[in-house]
Amino acid sequence: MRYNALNVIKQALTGHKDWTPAWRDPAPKPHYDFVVVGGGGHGLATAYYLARIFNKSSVAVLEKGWIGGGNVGRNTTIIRSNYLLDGNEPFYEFSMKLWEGLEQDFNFNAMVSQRGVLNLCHTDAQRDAYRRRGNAMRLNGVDGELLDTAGVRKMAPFLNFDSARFPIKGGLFQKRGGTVRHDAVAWGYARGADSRGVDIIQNCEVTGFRIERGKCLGVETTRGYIGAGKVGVAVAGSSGQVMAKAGMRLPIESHVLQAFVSEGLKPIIPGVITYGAGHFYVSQSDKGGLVFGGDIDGYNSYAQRGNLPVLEDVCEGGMSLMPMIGRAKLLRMWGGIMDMSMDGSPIIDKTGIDGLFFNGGWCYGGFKATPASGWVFAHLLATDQPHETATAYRFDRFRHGRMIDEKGMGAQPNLH
Amino acid sequence: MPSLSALTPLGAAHPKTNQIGTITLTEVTDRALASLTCRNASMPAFSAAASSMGLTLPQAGHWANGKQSAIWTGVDQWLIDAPYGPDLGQDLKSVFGDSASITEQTDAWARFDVSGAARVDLLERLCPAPSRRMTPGMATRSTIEHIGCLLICDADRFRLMCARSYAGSLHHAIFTVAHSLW
Amino acid sequence: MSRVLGGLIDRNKPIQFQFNGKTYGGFAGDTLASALLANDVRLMGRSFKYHRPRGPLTAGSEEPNALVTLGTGVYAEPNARATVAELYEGLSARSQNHIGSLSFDLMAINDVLSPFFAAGFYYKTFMWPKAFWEKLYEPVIRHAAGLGKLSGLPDPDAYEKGYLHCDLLIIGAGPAGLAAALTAGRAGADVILADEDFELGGRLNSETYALGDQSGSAWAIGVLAELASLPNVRVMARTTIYGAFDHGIFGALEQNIGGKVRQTLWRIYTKRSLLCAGATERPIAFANNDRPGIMLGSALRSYANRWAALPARDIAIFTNNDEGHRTARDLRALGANITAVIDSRLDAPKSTDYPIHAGAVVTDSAGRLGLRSVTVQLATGETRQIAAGALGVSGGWNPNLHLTCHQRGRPIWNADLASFVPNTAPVGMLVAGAANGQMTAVLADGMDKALQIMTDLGIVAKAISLPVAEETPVRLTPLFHVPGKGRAWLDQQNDVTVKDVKLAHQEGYISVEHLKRYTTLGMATDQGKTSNIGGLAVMAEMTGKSIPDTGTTIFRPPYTPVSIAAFAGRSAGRDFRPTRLTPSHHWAAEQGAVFVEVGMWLRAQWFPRAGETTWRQSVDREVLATRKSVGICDVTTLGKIDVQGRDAARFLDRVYANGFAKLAVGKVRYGLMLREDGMVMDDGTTARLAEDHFITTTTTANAVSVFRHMEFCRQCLWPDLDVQLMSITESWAQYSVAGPNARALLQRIVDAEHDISNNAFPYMACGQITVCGGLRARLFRISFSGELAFEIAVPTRYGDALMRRMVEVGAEFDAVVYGTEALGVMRIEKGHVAGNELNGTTTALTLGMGAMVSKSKDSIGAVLSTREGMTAPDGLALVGFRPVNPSDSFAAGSHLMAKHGAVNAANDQGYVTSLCYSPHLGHVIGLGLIKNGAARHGEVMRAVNPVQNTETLVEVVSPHFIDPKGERLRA
Amino acid sequence: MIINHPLLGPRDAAEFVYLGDANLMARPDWQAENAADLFYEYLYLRDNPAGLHRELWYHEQGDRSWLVVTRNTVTHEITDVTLARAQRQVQS
Repeated sequence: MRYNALNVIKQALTGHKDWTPAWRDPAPKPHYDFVVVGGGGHGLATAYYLARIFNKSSVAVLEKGWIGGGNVGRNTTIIRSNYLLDGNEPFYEFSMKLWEGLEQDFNFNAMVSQRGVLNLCHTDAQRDAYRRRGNAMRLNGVDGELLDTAGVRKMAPFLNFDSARFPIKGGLFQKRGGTVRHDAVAWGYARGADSRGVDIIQNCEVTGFRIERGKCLGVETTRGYIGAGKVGVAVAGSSGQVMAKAGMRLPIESHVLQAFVSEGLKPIIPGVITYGAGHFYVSQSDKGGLVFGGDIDGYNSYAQRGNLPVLEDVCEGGMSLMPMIGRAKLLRMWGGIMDMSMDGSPIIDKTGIDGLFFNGGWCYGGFKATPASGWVFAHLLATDQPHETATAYRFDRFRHGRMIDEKGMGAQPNLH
Repeated sequence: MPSLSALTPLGAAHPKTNQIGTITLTEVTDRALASLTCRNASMPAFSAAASSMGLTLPQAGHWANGKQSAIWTGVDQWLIDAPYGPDLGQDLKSVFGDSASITEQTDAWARFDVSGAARVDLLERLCPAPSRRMTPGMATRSTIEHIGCLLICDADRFRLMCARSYAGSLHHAIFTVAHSLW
Repeated sequence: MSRVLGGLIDRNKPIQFQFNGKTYGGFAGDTLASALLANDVRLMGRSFKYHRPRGPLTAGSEEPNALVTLGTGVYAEPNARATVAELYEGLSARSQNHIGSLSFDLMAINDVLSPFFAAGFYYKTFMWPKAFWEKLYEPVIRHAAGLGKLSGLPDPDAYEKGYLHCDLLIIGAGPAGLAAALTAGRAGADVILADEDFELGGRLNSETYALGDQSGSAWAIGVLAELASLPNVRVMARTTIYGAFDHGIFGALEQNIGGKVRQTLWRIYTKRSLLCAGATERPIAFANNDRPGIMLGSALRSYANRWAALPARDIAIFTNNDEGHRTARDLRALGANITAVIDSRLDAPKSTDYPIHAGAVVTDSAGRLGLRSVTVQLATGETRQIAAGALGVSGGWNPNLHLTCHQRGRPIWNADLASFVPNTAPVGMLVAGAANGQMTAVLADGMDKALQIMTDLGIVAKAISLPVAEETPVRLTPLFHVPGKGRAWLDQQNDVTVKDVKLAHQEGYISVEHLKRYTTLGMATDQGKTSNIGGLAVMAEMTGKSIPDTGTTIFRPPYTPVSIAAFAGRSAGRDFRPTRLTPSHHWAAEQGAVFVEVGMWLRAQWFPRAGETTWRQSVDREVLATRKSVGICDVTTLGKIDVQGRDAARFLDRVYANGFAKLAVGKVRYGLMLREDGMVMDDGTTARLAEDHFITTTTTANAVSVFRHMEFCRQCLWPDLDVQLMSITESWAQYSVAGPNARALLQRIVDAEHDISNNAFPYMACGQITVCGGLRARLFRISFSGELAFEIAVPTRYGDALMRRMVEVGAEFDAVVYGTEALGVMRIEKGHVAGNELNGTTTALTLGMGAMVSKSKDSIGAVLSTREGMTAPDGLALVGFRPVNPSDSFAAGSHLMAKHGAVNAANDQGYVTSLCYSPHLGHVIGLGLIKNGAARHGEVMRAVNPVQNTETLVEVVSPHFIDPKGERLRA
Repeated sequence: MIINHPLLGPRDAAEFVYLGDANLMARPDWQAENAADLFYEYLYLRDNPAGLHRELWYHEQGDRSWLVVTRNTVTHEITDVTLARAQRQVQS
């Protein structure tokens, strides 16, 4: 049944009897033209666009647990396209444009909310860097505004302007940035893909790749062998683990990123705000919780939980920037596993193995990329050619010295 | 004698003392410091030189008292603490010669001594080091409000040392917490 | 007043407090909730979605309903649980989440419209027309969001952090925790006993059963007195252990009463821990089970026994186990009229004191703002209305195993208790008593676990004598909800009903995580402490699987919500990070210098003089005076590293791209340090004081990371090299003295025996000298400004005096002191790169120093700097820019476009890294990076700055704007 | 986390700075014929195991030792800590 106001009203009056499962629970078939490994946001989006844009009818998504259980299910929900480098900015803007029409496209309200993303700067050098970035955005046709202190004060008068250790000198504002209800993204893509014939198979872990003479023929799973014309892996967080089954070492480390949410509060913070002199960013959800985070813990981890130093560091930043949140209480904290790549940018590429494709290395920026990542990966799988916005996301860029290093931190994943 | 006058780490002509409740907080400026590191494969000569000047070199996590005391700061490395003199580094170099790398550090550090019955209650609210379990002769690095410190346990006091440029912030941190105890 | 006899409140200490503006009386020892109930106030809040009237469900920290805003103005704390808010004189609380009064909430219309607000309704609508989401739908939704309200003003209170170390942390001071603490305490172990409550004893304070010949609470008092006498035991009341982190580290939050600090956040380092957190009773869902007055049976006992408060005279009990009967006995003893005990079990115990309905269930309730009666379906199928102002519901106990899950431990199902019990716990943690599903002999369990831990730690411990407890084993027939037509609440705060779970199942949200996320079950401020199991049970019914096969929910920190300010402690506001002061800081402050934050440092940015109204006037004057005569600048913040050892030169040869082995003693050389990926990491000068002694300088920003990197090289790559490193940044006050009269000025400072003439002390010389009558000093003839310049260093304590002396003797030369702005102007004029150019994406080649990367030796970064992407002929290269029209300005961060053609990313040629007004040249100048830059000198380009809507014609020039041949600095 | 420093005993991991896989100590020979490939693999490719991981930590707020810590990346359990310098010297 289509989701719209009329049906919601009709069902409300008749006891909600006719709603059907948002996606089926099919048994795996012996063979698909396309097997997408990973039922997270990126995998589900890939399957959705394979069906929706490239008209592929034989597509399966294999998920080892429950769909949307990876980073799409635990993140701070921010979307933005305020990147600096040519290799990145067109891609993230492509993603932003897809967000802007996504809900109508897949018929699921994911609460895309463009309340703005404000990055604060605290030194002249930082302001120069933001100007360079803002200009790069504008040259790519993306909205961006450079604010001075007065402009920031007007937008967020509750920030600490009067007794700050690192005074606010201005900010880079992207009005079209904002937040999205993260779980709904996974569910919306799943429902949209399912309705176009994609088999979404949960509790089906890929245990190996069947590779013969340099070609990937299919995947071994906990539910048996599944043959595939092409296999696309989109399991960020576990990329190293999964690709190791195909004998690959990656320019990626897995790290833990923590995120935090407060109790529900009446709305007080308008959009997304990031602190430029500490590790803190925050937005307020439609339920009223302050959703905030900071830096990764900094050590390799698959434990899906972090430790106190980062939590305290984040709250110190928060209390330094907006001391009005002191009496708000932290309700829940969690950790997600990040594919931290060697230059802070993702990889969407063929592998050295025929028929095996890879999508990963999203660092902690994968959520905002979900629609574009799915689209361009579907493009690569369907056409064997990289999408025009993703031509730089190649494995060999490290070999050839063409890194896409937004922060200039070099080959140390925990610094990106 | 140079014709210039010195300032304390807190920026005054004379060291500062604060009495807060039972806590006494004292800025100490009459000591000279130098780091002393044994060079590769030079331990015999290095030890002999140390003995010749009556210097006891303690194990990791400790310091040894004396006219010139030594605080363990790293592998084969100690911070030597002596009465103030113009160039402790040079004095040590003349004893240790090629067996050691020596760096004059007198003005690299600020030192605050904390004494009084509540000193452990204070330190528990300042730094992660197990101050309640420390006994005289123990010394460790720790952090206080993001400031790297040396924490040295003496019979009736703790000595807290930090890089000199942080002196004001460290003093502020100790002073504020001490006040909150009363 | 529904205050009865007894209890642990102190009737000698009456307290006045306010709720919603009305004044009430209570006693010391009350919570806000107990005092309100004792004043016959049952209605304390509204639910999140449907704005249903609510009173307390519990008497503890698991409370979903009775949330209030505590305090007023800047002191207002939203979402405080009335059930744990310790009453104090003058406490003022307000209810939350209503429009109009608490008893007449306009938003309660949502309750009438509830069919439209079923689980996930918002995912299915509000999509058309598209623009309406942001203009209409979302603002309406956001308007309804949240419960309490922040004041919007800075939190005025102080918070602090502290650190404790112990052998054993015992979490929970109930019977098991007290027995364990006494056992370990007597054995001499360092013990911390922490409990969230202000009155220690746990359930002992709420129950009437005896321990030996005394009441439970009296026994607790005795044990606590002994613990207080043990110097090795620290008892911490009002202290919540909110999280179990790696390797035995626990987070604790202590509420301070009456001190200068509102809360203390403790980090506790433990060798072992023992979780004695007890258990939480769970409700049974039935239609309209959320009315004020309906609460857990154990909560009713707490209010009655501990706080001497009865929420009503007529009280009914609904139970699936024997606990309900205990409740009935306790309340009756205090004078309550037990109108019925409704026991779902056919074999319910019997009593002559009050009616018992065996095999019966409660199917509905009535009462607009508080419970009036319940509808009971008897075993016969017949229904009956029973009057009750309160209903005690006992659905069984859930062990408080939360902390065992904080490191992803998954509990297992215990069929006897019909609940989850701990399976694995964090390393070093044991669980005792009810938290472990052990509902009887909890004292012995606490003692035994403590003994086990002592043995483990090698501490000799003895058994303690324990009182005999009257207790009975659990007898329970699982019942999680009563089937029926009405809405039966599972998660009361978030308004998740049995129907919502059924709808989630119908729509395929079956995995427990999907269930939670789709319905918001367990996502409220209580994190599902009383609701998760009920939700799982309903889902299990729908799927036909057992509860454990349906799923488990695990818990994440914090155990209960912790204020954000507590996590920050004192590191907030201006004290967010420490401040480093330079040796000349006090002098500069006296001069009225404007300071700027540079990392942790405060540096003088410029020194305004009388009559100067803009910063540019000050900076221009400082630059011009320096270039004309002499200027002084505090450069102490640059990192300085003492590099000593027999292999120091070889070491530097490998760390820097260019060579140092052949640097003569008494000479300085500029060094370029690369990362292993070939990008420039840092730059600075290195002086050779002796064959085996160098001093290396780093940029201010990279001082720490370069030292770390050099230690990595020393310890991890080349431990065979004899080299020792020591930071000497803080040991020396270092000043740059620059300008044609620099030498003349210094000659008035440097002691006469040191010849610093151009011949004796040429460009790039260095030496150890004395100044001002014998003070040891170091002198380096290096220049960042392009002028004849020196850097002079003296022991830091003399830095202030040296600055004053130089200013004094410099007067005859009209010497100025300049700040970081003038420093920046002069380095741009000279074409020296700095932080803006060393941005981590530039190579030696980019910066015009490709030739410095030696190919004849091993050095970090040399190999990978030759990759094709980093050596392409059209790569970015450093150039200078000047405006074609000298009166034009442009901005750092502008991008460069060819003179003609579209302004877009495809035509982007590079960007401006640094920019300043050059008073020397009389116009703005810039440095920047453009493609194939070296070949483009003379080209006119557009510096575009769309974010500020400017576009300026600039000419590409050499980055060296003054003295390109370097004659001045050699003068 | 707690790192049991071989000289100083248990220390809060917050005193340390993390670098990464201990294989970063095995810097390739700059004169090898395929030095470019060796350095690429050395600097960029990782085993990234879910399980035991030998990794480098620097005791920045301590004795400035670089340590090789063997830690399980799934449980965070630390099973071995040695001075990097000592380990290098044993190997060479």
